[in-house]
Amino acid sequence: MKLVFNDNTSAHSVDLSASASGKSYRVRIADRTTELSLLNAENGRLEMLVDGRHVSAYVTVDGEKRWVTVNGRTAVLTKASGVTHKTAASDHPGQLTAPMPGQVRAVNVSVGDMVTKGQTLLVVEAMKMEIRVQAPRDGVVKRLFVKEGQPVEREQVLIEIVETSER
Amino acid sequence: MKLVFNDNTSAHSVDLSASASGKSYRVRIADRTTELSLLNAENGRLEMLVDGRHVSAYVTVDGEKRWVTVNGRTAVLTKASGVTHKTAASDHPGQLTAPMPGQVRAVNVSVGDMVTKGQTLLVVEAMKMEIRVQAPRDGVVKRLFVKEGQPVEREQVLIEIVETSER
Amino acid sequence: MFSKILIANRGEIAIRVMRACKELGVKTVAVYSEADSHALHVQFADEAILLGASAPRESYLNIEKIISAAKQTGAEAIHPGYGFLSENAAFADAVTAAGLTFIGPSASAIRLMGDKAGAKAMMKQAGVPTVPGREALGSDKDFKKAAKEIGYPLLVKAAAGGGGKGMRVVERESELGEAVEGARREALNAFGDERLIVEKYVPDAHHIEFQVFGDGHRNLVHLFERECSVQRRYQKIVEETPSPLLTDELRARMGAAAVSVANAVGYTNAGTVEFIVDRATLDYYFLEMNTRLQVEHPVTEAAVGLDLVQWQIRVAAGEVFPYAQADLSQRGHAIECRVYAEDPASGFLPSTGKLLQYVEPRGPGIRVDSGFAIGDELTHFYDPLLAKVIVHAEDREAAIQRMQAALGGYVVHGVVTNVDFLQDLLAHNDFKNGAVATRWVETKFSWAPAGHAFEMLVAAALAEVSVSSVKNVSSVKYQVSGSDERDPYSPWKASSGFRN
Amino acid sequence: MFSKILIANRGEIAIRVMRACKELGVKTVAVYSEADSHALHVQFADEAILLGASAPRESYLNIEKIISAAKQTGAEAIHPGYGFLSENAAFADAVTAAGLTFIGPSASAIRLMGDKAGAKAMMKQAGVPTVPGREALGSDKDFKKAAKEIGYPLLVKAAAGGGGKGMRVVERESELGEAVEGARREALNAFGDERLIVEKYVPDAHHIEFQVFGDGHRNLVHLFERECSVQRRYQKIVEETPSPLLTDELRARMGAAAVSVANAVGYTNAGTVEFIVDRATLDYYFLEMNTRLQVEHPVTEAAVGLDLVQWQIRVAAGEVFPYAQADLSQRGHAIECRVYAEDPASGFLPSTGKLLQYVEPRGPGIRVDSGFAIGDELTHFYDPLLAKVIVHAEDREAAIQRMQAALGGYVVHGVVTNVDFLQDLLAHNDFKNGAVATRWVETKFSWAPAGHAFEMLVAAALAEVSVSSVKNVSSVKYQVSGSDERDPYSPWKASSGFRN
Repeated sequence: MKLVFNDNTSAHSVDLSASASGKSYRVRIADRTTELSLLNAENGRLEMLVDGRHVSAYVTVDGEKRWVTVNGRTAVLTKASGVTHKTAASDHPGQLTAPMPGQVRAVNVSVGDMVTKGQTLLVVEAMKMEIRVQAPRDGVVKRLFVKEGQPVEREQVLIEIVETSER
Repeated sequence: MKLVFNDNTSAHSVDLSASASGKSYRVRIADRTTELSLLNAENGRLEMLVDGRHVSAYVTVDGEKRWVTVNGRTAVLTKASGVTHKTAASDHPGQLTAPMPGQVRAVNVSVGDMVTKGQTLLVVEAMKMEIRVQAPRDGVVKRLFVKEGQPVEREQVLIEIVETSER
Repeated sequence: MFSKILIANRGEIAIRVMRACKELGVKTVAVYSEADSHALHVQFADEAILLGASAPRESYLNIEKIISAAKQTGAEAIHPGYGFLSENAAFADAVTAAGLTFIGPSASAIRLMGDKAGAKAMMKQAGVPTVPGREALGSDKDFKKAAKEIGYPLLVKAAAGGGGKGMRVVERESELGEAVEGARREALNAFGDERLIVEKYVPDAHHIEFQVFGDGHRNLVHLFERECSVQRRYQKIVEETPSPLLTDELRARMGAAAVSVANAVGYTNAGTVEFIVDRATLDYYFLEMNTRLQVEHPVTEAAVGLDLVQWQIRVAAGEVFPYAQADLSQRGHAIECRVYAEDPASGFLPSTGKLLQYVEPRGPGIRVDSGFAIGDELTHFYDPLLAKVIVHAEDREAAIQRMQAALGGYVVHGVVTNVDFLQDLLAHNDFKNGAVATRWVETKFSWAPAGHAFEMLVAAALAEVSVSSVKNVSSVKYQVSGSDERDPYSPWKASSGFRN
Repeated sequence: MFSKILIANRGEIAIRVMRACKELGVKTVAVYSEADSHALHVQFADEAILLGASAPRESYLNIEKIISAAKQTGAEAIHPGYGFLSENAAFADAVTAAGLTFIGPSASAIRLMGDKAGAKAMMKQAGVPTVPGREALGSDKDFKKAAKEIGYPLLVKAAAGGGGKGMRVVERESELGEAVEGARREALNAFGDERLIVEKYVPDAHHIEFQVFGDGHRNLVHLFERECSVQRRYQKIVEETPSPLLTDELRARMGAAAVSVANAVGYTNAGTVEFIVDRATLDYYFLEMNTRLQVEHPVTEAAVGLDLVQWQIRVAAGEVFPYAQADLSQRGHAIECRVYAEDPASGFLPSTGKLLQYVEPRGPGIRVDSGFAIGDELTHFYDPLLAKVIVHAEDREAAIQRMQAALGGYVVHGVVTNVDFLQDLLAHNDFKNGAVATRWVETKFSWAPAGHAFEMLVAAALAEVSVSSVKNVSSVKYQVSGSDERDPYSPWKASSGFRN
């Protein structure tokens, strides 16, 4: 799962994936790759083990903004809007893929539905976390490749959204 | 809406209804009848105006138990289980009625469904409050009298639950 | 003692006063504007009265409505807090005229001290040092003579002035002529009034104020000083006591001067005498007197061991203040940081918005006076003060460490605050050394937010895969749309979590 | 100073110690049992090590595992808190043998004071008053002689005794024979040992203890007293300082006696010398010395103005304690109430369960030391202490008012607490008059919970129509089922709000 966050000065690319053991995450930011576990997350507070150190963080999702507090310092990051969960391998820009191996927990739309940008289309559960697959733009559901309960592989295509005119 | 709460020593009957103006509630407990408004309710805290006085209360629903704190004092009340929202007027003990005028917001079951005691069958919205109509016992949905979005009158029969053998 | 008090204020100070009332067994009446319908100070009170629209003049500055609220609820006294009507003599008069007690000094004391030039002249008369200066100067010769008497460096400024317009620092006589000419031109442009005054310029000025307290029985003492030199845009952001600058001898002299100032106007209740102290010479000059409770009163409470607000109420009710000067002393060290909803990286511009996450620090020796909770909206109508963090510890070093730990535990999302700025300020060597003068923030402390840490990006990324576990504004439960904003007591305004 | 400290405890005291470390710039290591995987003290630490199963002997009492955790994390010192291993000399020895520093007194001081009979004999030797008594009595004549020497009323009790078994109060000589016979019979039945001792009986006994503090440089002072007479089941529930019973003269004498006691064993670090004081005569008797930090240490911190835990760490690191006895004084009045998860209406039986709602009081002069948060489970494995509320105010009356306001703002749902009980206790005239002796709760304070108020029924009824707005346990978000309880760091344990 590739994400880009902007602060005041520059864009930062974050690559988050499940580790081989399936018990933790691997995160790559610039040249630094780190193993981490999420110990607990509730009420906007995340407890993580980052390289074995205990880190508490507060994160608030506010539209595209991310208010983040770590070690008593607060930053406002902006999630870059281009980075929905589409695979680089896919030639179809409207095809959305699974960011990590998991299971489809919910399918909120049917083929032919009109969807709006940001709308949650499917929910994939991975590592007991919920990933909301959201529409990257306004459009129509052209094809659905998965159904509820189905296990999915990383980068497996889940759904295809096309512009209204393409239908 | 008639409710009974038990404390350690005795049972207390509470009759709660919308006031004529529709802007507040009327509550009758023993001989005392009071007008009250609910100003705010969040995170387990209720702000009320009772006879014009401002009262803050914390209420936690814990199964049939109600943990209630008012003015720094805490009591544990038990909601008597006999008092589901069935009308006294109804001869059918399995017929559940609307406790106050409102609108059906959700119907969670279909005719023929097996239901268990305490399961939420329908949700009625009244005065912007949500009332969960729950199964008074295990059984089967025999009839459904309302559908989602439908306005209902006070004491209107909503659903009928029968014992499994009656089906 | 009163049986019921109306608090004519909002936010943290309204709640502070109500806590004092609760401990004294006094019922409380809150007043509020439409913007504050769900504010904590309204929930905290025994009764609450809506004053009117959100603009202060329709609500918190509306004397008539406030007095009518007091009459309606049977309140016997009014506590004005700070700001709003707290230094308004007409308000104090109106409260008294309505047969109620104003919890503060007499209207005449407020009036006398409210005339800043008159107060300065009066204090000079009474033998209290004031900043040397000359008015009504015409010719170049007048200026030169005055300058010689006062001594360099000096300040040439517009008599009608304010905000730094028409103000010149003059280091030596050779610069005087040009400075006067320039200042005169600027003064004329800015105020349509070319009159100038010349004043001694204190380059490394500390702002040190003394808390005074009097009852209605001729007892009047000072409760020691507060060092308030850490300022931005001429507003205090960090206050402490004892001052790292004062010696015991100077403290005693300035304390006695503060009592003289208060005595000169027959002062009762809590007040503050502000001085400028020249760091180089330790000369001090009367600046003005604030005839009300101060934002920074908690550091005095911590160090002196008295509850100032309870005593305000008690002496207003006629009680005797039982401590003589010799009974009073400072213990340990107390610091207050004002947490503002403002952006230090953008000229301290106020930041508005909704509090999406809000966690206050806790721990031994940490006090947080605040008036807001998660979900509250910070609007442009009112002061951007979010909270005050006050610590008390054995000595200054321990107090700074404690404040650092406290600020590090403060979490505010939804509005930008100065919390990170304050942490860096407290860590600065100049602050550690007590060497901060009033212009230090503007002239010596160039601050920029630290870049985000690696862990921040990690946390932001993890939030994407655990969306429902983090605060997500769109699912905040208590947001009610379509409610009737005008009637806070409408049940339609009540929470409806099921909309989630 | 140490760079890293392991805290061998849990709950509020672990967090209290970690706060002190944070302010001193020392890293912290938490240890925890399986039941405490998500406990606040684990979240609060820089690192955390799982010790083992929930039973204390598998975790918080397991010396080997704790020392191995310290070695593994590179901690240089261990703070034992109170309870668990804090007064275990073998633990102190093991810590030292491992090359680490034990934050507390020497193992030998712990050992000497741990032998209660030996300590009493030693203190008698050192000239400190102890409760007069006689042992090794055989014939009726022996008893009569001993009784005459001690004076009536007296206590006949089993030498092997404890828990009130085989104990008789004898008011006059005529009752002695029968009492000895009965006590002997009961002692034999209960302990298989018919030996008896005779002791002076103090009918109206106050429990008054003195905090002592020593460094490794022969400085040893007392930090005044704590009055701890409000007890239930021989455990303190309310503590305060100053004691309403002591005169300045008696305080000075008892303080000096406490210092003698500590000096007799070469005491260093924080310790407490407990005395019984006869209210009628003001005679005092050494009871025992607790060789550790006390639960009620915050009242001393408030009144004396020192951070005891920081000083524990500092003197353990070799620093000099810089205050002589004459430098120290008490200011104002401090009270602590222990909030227990227990039911005062059912013989103070511990109450277990999950914290469904939890709101702590706040305000000037109010400190809450706690170790739990909403969602935490209170189990039968550990002490039912939920939190301590400490207030500090100008005088005793103001402190009581402040404590009443604080307790009135405490909300705990999910487990029954003693908060209502404490409020009624503080409102009792005997408490107001400082006339509470150690058996007062059992013998004079008959408490029953007040009937529920009208508003409580109203609130419970309203909750039915706004279900989703109130706390509903079945929808608590962080309940995760099917998780792997053994590995708290498993991501499968992480929150999954979407199950809701």
